[in-house]
Amino acid sequence: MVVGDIATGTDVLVIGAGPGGYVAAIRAAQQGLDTTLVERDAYGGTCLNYGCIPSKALITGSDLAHEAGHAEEMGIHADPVVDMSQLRDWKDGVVDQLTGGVEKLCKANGVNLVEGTARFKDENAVRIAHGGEGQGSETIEFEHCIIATGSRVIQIPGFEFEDEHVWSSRDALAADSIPDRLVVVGGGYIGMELSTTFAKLGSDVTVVEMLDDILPGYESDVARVVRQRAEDLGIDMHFGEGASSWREEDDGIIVTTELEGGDENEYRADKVLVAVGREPVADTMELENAGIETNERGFIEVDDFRRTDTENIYAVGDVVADTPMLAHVASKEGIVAAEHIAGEPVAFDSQAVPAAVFTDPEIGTVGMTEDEAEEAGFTPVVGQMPFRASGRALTTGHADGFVRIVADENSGFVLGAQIVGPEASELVAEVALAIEMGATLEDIASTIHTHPTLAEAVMEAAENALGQAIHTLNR
Amino acid sequence: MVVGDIATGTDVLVIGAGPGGYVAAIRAAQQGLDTTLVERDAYGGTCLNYGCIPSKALITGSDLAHEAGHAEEMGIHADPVVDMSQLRDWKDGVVDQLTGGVEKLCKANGVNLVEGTARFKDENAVRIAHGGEGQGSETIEFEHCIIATGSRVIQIPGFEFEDEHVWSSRDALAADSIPDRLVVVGGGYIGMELSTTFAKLGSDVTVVEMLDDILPGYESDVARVVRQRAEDLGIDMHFGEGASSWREEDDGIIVTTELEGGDENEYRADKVLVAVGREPVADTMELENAGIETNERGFIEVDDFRRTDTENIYAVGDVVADTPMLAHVASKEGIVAAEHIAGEPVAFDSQAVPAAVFTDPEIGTVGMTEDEAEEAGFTPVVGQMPFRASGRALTTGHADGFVRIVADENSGFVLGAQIVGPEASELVAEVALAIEMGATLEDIASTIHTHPTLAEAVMEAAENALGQAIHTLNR
Amino acid sequence: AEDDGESGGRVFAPPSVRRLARELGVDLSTVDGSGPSGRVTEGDVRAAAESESEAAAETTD
Ligand SMILES: Cc1cc2nc3c(=O)[nH]c(=O)nc-3n(C[C@H](O)[C@H](O)[C@H](O)COP(=O)(O)OP(=O)(O)OC[C@H]3O[C@@H](n4cnc5c(N)ncnc54)[C@H](O)[C@@H]3O)c2cc1C
Ligand SMILES: Cc1cc2nc3c(=O)[nH]c(=O)nc-3n(C[C@H](O)[C@H](O)[C@H](O)COP(=O)(O)OP(=O)(O)OC[C@H]3O[C@@H](n4cnc5c(N)ncnc54)[C@H](O)[C@@H]3O)c2cc1C
Repeated sequence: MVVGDIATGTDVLVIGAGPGGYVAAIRAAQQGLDTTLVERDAYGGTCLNYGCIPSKALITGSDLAHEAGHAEEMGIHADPVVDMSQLRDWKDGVVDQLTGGVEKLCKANGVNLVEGTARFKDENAVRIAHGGEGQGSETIEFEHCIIATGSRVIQIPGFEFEDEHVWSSRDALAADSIPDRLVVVGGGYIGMELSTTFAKLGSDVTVVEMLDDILPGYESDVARVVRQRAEDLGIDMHFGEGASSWREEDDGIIVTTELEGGDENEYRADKVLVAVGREPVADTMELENAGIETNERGFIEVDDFRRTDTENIYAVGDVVADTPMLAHVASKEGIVAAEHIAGEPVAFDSQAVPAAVFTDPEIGTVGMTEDEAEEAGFTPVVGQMPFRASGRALTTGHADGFVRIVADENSGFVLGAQIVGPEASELVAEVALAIEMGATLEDIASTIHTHPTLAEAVMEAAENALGQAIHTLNR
Repeated sequence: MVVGDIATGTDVLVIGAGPGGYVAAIRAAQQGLDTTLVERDAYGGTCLNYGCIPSKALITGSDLAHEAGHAEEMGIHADPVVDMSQLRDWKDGVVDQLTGGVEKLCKANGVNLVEGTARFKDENAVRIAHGGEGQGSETIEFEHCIIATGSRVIQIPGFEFEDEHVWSSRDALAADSIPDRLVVVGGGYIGMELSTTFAKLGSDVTVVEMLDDILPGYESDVARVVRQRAEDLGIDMHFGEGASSWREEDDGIIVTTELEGGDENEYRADKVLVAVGREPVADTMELENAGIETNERGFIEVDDFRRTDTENIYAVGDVVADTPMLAHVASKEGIVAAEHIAGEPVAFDSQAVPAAVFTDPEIGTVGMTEDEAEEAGFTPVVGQMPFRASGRALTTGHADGFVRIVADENSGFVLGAQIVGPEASELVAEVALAIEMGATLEDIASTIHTHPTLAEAVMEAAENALGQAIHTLNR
Repeated sequence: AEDDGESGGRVFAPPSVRRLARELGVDLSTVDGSGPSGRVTEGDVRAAAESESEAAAETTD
């Protein structure tokens, strides 16, 4: 429906083409709704262009180079040389293939694509400012809107990403040479993934973290496995220190940190990567014109259907309060919002939200920890299987870590899992399904698991919780 | 209970310490039964000593060496040299660790271990012939017995494994040098796993297969992905040919094959690996004394509880008719037999028996194919997701293959999956649980799957079957 | 609560059953689950929906 000369109309307007927005747009179009997707930068958003995908591609390259160079024990003798600009080109090729795919899928599903920045005029219209010169602007009127504007990296005082010595994760992922020395500020998952990557590529890596451990939010025995391996890789970790300033000196830079008592430390480096977290992007679209407020941390609050306070406007993904800032959460929320607009009986009612960290080894978690289960009123029972007792893990040469499964003792219902070890990111999938289905420990234990696989460790952990493990001693 | 001077007694006697027998023995002991395990060769049986474990260890080594040498596109330049005797030592170390573990676990659970060959005296006693000289024999009386004597490789006329030029899979896995030219007779899963391994280690490999495709039993579009990759690795495959003889010539051998019309082909090689299948080991224990007969193919027939015709004697694993000859099936059967003896309400009622092939790429299958679903009276609907549309697959550099999921159109119940691609052996675990739980396509599709993972492809395949895939076009 | 498919304030039911409950307007926390450990099944939800509409029919009678 054309509403005037300069204004067009659409059933569903989606702002932002990251994993929240493009998935919402495709699903809305699949539901028969006339759908328009506005993006000001690149299809696929942070995840495909500057996040999940490029980071995992570099991890693959750094893993292969490092492993091949350290497999004498297996009789493999190699001295791999990494051409970083070639590795970058390969990674860019992967990104291009996927972002091109997103654009094609949107079109194939009939989504109208608009390039530009969307700003609300009111509860039923946005103005789109086109990027290019003299491109002017247009107005789009909508019945429903889905905000999926994502997040951006947090900057800390004194560390300007414009400076060539200061890297954001995005800069690190675009590097075409390997710094000899890298200081990483922040030991969260993005900081640790990149520390591991560059350490394997040959950088001397120092991590500076304000708290007293890496990977805050993960249980200490889970983080410990990654921390141990990071140490073995030569990553130097300093806790209880915050980066306060940096200066150029000689050929490189010196990063100064502040300790609790007021003492200072200095670290020489060539680059400093600041990875202290991400903040919502809710300030690009004049939300107030649509009657939407953000909470004190800048996030948009939503209900079970991802509706904002303005009923016809939804929000999904990193910009939304209370759910973790993860691509698959964004996509799920996008689907819920789109289907709710179409009148489907959906809700964001996931019992199991998995998360992965692609360090060495990987971490995969889903559902509740033992403590969380206790707090939620369950009587938790846990079972564990160390990968060093797994035939498959030993044959891959990667046997650090464990699978832990948490269940309710009375009912047997599976409540969560914490996995650290090879392919942990994949192994949580089975447990996620178990939790959503209301499966019991016995259901997992009596399902045949292929030998030899890492997935057997999930079964063994369930059996261990039941006191009948074969390959570990029962508690 | 001691029954006499030379005879001892036990509640449960288990014959054979492979994945069928040792698991049965541990579980029987866990149920409080006095359990004795007899093994004439090595703890862990075929699987740990000459099968699953050593083959997967060599695959890891050959994969790493080959990948590192072929990653220029990723900017990784290396020219790995493989020291085969070192690789063999590493593999042997893995095997030793696991077989030692089996022995320890048996002891820790209170299983009595006896070395020797068991032969039935009657329905309630075996005589054990000890291996060592002058070790004599002893009689063990039992209430219940579990036969887990496994299988052995099939020999073909003219190809004696005693000859140093003729390899069984066991010989191939014990090799301490890499043959320049290898002829592999048989394109089944063991033949293809070993062909791929040696091709990656640098052998010129020729596969000779009687049928018209590799991997009989797998659907042709699944086999095709592996066949294509095998071709790319330079493996020369010949179909409709059976190996008839071989002779030494010059420094090597010549293998002669027979074609349908009576023509012959000759292939030069240094070794010939015969991998045409395995046959049950039911002839080592004088079964007839216990009143048990084998079927015409030499297998022992059993009921749902793994009982033979002699009620107190059970059989599990490769020696049993009708179930696939796989380690995890043997273990499951061992658990069922042990628990049934203990009076538990168990049965071998698995709806989903997964199987994996560790070729490049891997194959993982579980439950029914589309054709099998149709035959079973369902109205099958299938969904597919190619790995080249998976972000995770692209970032690993391995994007061949697909996930196919088969469900019943009316009820939505998941019936099976055929996966060929990276980590296919792990990915089937989720689908196996889905099938056992009676999950629907919607249950899998609405479970959040971590991004970026290969497991997302399972979700996408389910969505595709529902006509609402995001990352593929819906049929 | 033990063995009623509800513990820690959570009802144990597969995603497809939860969706069906929303579709039929059934409050899952009021449904007695007949599955293992009280897991709520599709049949439980359909039965609850039916008995609700019967009850509604009776009161309007
Ligand atoms: C280095 C790194 C690694 C990561 N790895 C993982 C991982 O492995 N797994 C995982 O799950 N998550 C990972 N993440 C997080 C993941 O990238 C985010 O959770 C995800 O991108 C959020 O999706 P979204 O759609 O909410 O927002 P985004 O992907 O941020 O997309 C928002 C889009 O909106 C556009 N936009 C903003 N405002 C406007 C406007 N007014 N008009 C038009 N367009 C606008 C932006 O240009 C952007 O393209 C990683 C992040 C980083 C930085
Ligand atoms: C190269 C190769 C690769 C394989 N890869 C896989 C794989 O990846 N996954 C998989 O699932 N399967 C695989 N298999 C198959 C797997 O090894 C078998 O399915 C499995 O070992 C069967 O277990 P079992 O306990 O029935 O018998 P076995 O493992 O064969 O054990 C039987 C044991 O019984 C002993 N025995 C026999 N007779 C007597 C007697 N009279 N007295 C005392 N002891 C006796 C034998 O010495 C032996 O140790 C592979 C096999 C081979 C050859």
